[in-house]
Amino acid sequence: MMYSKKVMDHFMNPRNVGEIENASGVGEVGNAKCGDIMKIYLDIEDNIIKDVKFKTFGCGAAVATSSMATEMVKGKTIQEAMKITNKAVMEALDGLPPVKVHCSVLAEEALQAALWDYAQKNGIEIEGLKPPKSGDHHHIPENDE
Amino acid sequence: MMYSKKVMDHFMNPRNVGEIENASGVGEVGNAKCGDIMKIYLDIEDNIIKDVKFKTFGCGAAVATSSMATEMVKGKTIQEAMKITNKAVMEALDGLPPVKVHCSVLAEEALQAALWDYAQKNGIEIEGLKPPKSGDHHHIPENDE
Amino acid sequence: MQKIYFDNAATTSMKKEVIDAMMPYFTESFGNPSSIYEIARENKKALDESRDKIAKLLGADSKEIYFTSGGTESDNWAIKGIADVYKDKGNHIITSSIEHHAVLHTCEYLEKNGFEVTYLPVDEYGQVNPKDVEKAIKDNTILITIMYANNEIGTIQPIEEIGKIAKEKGVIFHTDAVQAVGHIPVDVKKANVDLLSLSGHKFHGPKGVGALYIRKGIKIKPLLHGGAQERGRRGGTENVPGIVGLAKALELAVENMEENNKKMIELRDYIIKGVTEKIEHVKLNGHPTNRLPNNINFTFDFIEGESLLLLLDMKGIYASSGSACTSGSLDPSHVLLSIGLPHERAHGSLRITIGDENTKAEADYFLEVLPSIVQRLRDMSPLYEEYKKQKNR
Amino acid sequence: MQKIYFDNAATTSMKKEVIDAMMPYFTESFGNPSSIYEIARENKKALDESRDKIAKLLGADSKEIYFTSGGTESDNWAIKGIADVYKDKGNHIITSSIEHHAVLHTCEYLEKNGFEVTYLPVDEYGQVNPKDVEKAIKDNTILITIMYANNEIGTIQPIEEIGKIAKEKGVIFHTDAVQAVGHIPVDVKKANVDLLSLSGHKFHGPKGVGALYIRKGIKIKPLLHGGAQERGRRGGTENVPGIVGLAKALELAVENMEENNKKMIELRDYIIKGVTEKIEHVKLNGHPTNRLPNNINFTFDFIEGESLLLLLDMKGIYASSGSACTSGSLDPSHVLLSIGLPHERAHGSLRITIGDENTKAEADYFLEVLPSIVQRLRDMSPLYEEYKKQKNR
Ligand SMILES: Cc1ncc(COP(=O)(O)O)c(C=O)c1O
Ligand SMILES: Cc1ncc(COP(=O)(O)O)c(C=O)c1O
Repeated sequence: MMYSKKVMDHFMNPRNVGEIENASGVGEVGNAKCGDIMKIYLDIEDNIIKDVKFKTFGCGAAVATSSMATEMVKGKTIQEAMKITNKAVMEALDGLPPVKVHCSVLAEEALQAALWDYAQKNGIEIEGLKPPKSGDHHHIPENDE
Repeated sequence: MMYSKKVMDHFMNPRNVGEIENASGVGEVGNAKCGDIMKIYLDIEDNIIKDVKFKTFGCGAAVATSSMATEMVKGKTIQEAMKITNKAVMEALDGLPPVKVHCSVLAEEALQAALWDYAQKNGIEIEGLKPPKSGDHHHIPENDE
Repeated sequence: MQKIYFDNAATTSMKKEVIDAMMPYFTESFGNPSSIYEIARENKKALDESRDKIAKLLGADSKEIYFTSGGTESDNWAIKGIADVYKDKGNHIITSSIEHHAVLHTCEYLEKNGFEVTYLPVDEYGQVNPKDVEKAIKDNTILITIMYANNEIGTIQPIEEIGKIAKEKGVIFHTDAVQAVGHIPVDVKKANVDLLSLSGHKFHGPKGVGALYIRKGIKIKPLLHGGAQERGRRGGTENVPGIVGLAKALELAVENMEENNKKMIELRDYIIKGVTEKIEHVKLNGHPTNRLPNNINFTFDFIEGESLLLLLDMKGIYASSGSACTSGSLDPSHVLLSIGLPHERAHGSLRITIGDENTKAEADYFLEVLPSIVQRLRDMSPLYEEYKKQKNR
Repeated sequence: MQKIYFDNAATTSMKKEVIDAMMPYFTESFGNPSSIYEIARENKKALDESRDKIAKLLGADSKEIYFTSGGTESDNWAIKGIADVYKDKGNHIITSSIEHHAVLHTCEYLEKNGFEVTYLPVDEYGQVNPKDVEKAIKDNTILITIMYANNEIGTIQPIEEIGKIAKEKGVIFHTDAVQAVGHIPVDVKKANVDLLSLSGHKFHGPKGVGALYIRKGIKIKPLLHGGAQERGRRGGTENVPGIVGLAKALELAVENMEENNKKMIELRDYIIKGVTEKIEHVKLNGHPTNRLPNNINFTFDFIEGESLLLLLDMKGIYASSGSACTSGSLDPSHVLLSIGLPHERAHGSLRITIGDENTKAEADYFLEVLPSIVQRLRDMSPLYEEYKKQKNR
């Protein structure tokens, strides 16, 4: 497996690692059994994501997608953040090896889980946001044979 | 497969190649189907093998065993010649590869066939001499598995 | 004494460029391509590039090339792997009577395990008739395996036509192209094949490495179960140096094919002409024109092949024979028998397979020494004696 | 930056002496050992000598050594070849849950084809209990296949004892000794084994070449049908350079084993001590003493293996992990799960496998950089965060 330079940069120098005390929303997805857990903290004010932090247990791609996803939402409105898909994260990282695509899905899910938490806490509804799935998050790349 | 030096010498410089006109006895064994034919000519006088010649169609070992067998009987009495076994021919050649042992058997058989021919022509009986076998002379080396 | 290597169908010498290409992967860059760290990535890259290169040279896609340990493994895998997948659909396999033992013995093994195999005959030149293939196809036929070119007599089969028939009838088609790849143009798409075997050491590459082309969409069971290498289809730590050598050798072979073949066909025909002019009672085996550029196969009446080889060896000439005596078996070459030679004539065959390094001077030397060697053996042969007597009658 | 290769269980670098031994067979002496002429005879001789050498080093007879393309082929051949011969006598096979995939996936394949396989559990150190083997044997048991030493955690199995039981019960016993041969003393007679797999690239020999020891008298079907090579049991033109390299590498490994192992065990234990002293929440996997001299396997809690490997790679250190992420599969190492590690801890494993070329200075560098790398990943880990919160409560 080979990672792009962007992935390696975000893995080696991950942006936004950490926690936010009393965060507006926190989302955690994945499970240790599968080898990756992502936890995203959001600080939201006036519909704007003012700050974002993450903690990740996982492989290089898991760390890099967490880092990239948090970079991409920082300073954005909730609606803008909702538009950030796993594909966008992957593209911003110049791609991921096929077996690692699920990491970008995880990043999208972690972000949406944090937004869901924020919405729940504040009794608001965010258009297009669904409650976080639980359980197995893995999307096994299909075998083309 | 590797031949001994002796085998190679008798193959490269075969002794007694040729025919004997009006031979006392001629024996031919083997068949072209199996890839070797040996024909031995004997000139017998007063119970002594005064001359011997051979012609062989066959592999290196077939030629070498013909050459060695003819050398071994030359000048011998019929009774002495009867004692020359394929094992003796092989030993005189410093051995043969296992798949080539049948060539030495062929040489013994060719010799005995020539003696048989001589005995038939002269209405005598040679002790221990059996009529030549016809058909497949091959002795397949046993697989030890 | 000069040494003349005339047995290039058995194996070839490795080109210097091939050894040079392999060397770095023996030493500095030795990692296991499945690992993730730097030196392993270099290895992975070499592996990918080699696969791309071979794919391109065969008109295939990279994902269709699977590395193996040689022609025998490729043949076994193709045949058993397809039989295993389709055994519930059908149990009939079509092949020819002149295949290499890697194919024939695999088919015989399957016969003992519930499969039915049709061994198609060949004509006097060793060619399979595509019409025979068509006629042999039944409802339960799951595989056709016919070699691209024969290793003994050099005859090239009508692979495209057979492939077209297989396609029309929806039967999977494998070809053992071990003697063809690197020697004549081979394009998997044009040839209409689903699977194709090749082996490195037949075109100046390393021994112990080959490949199987498996067309996209073809289902096959692994032969070597194990790690996830080769897209999960063939386990085993990849032989990176060998694979790099394989790709380099094929690249060189294809690049120089036109030029080499022009030269080799000239030399081949020069030898054929020389031998048939100088020696009586000789017959060229295989197709007169539709044959591999490197292949010459003669039958010399009244003499036996191994003796001939030994005497040539003494003159520094290395060749091969279909004689039973050279193989340790009782029967001479099944290929020569299949083209209709009687046993005694099959025993007297001589195969000369030239390489791009052989010269006209070598051919001349061979043509100079051969007649007396043949004569010497004939003078020793009871068959020749008989022939002369009958003629003089 | 210095480069430290700590992944010798994945593959090894080739020794210069091994390459030197192989070189002549790439160039001048390239003939096909099955031919009869001079250069082929040289090749045949090299082949015979290599076979003799390997046989002697394993306490076997030359006729019991069969060359293959590596560990995977040897394992597949042993298991399928025995199953094929004895399928009418019985269909039960006993193996362990921590075998290499070359064994496990072969057994799983046979399960799909009418065989019954018992996967014996192992204890927390990864050892099979010989009593479990004995209990598992049934009337229809035809084969026991238990590895000599494990490739991930280095645990050495009680092979002699298992072999004794197999012998008493009249069941054929195969051992995958790919990680043992060339690393610890292996004698086929003492070990009471009927079949034994080995692979060249695990002891500084070439990739793509291995061997299968088959005790005299054991019946086995070929896996690669073809020519009469390897006494008719394994077709394919012999990889002479590879085989010569294999023999040379084993010779060197055995000659220097005592000395190398003394040094390596010292280094191994130095690293184990250093890591466990410097880092909290770390566990040594595998047997504390009954392990391969080259093997170290840790679990670091709260972190994931691939990340750890990448950061070590950035420091020039090449190691391996049982993390699922490094294999592209979903589950972490079946070996680590079998010894009872929960999934999340199995994901956090690091395997260091040293070679005779590694130095104490390299170990010191590793011990210097590892703690901060582990700490860095823990600081990023939500599991560690949770742990700390719980502890502070
Ligand atoms: C225990 C064990 N068995 C089998 C194999 C397979 O060997 P190879 O990669 O040479 O096919 C390996 C190594 O990959 C191994 O460690
Ligand atoms: C036509 C053909 N098929 C298969 C093979 C087997 O190839 P290998 O010896 O590389 O296993 C050979 C050569 O021996 C061959 O000539």
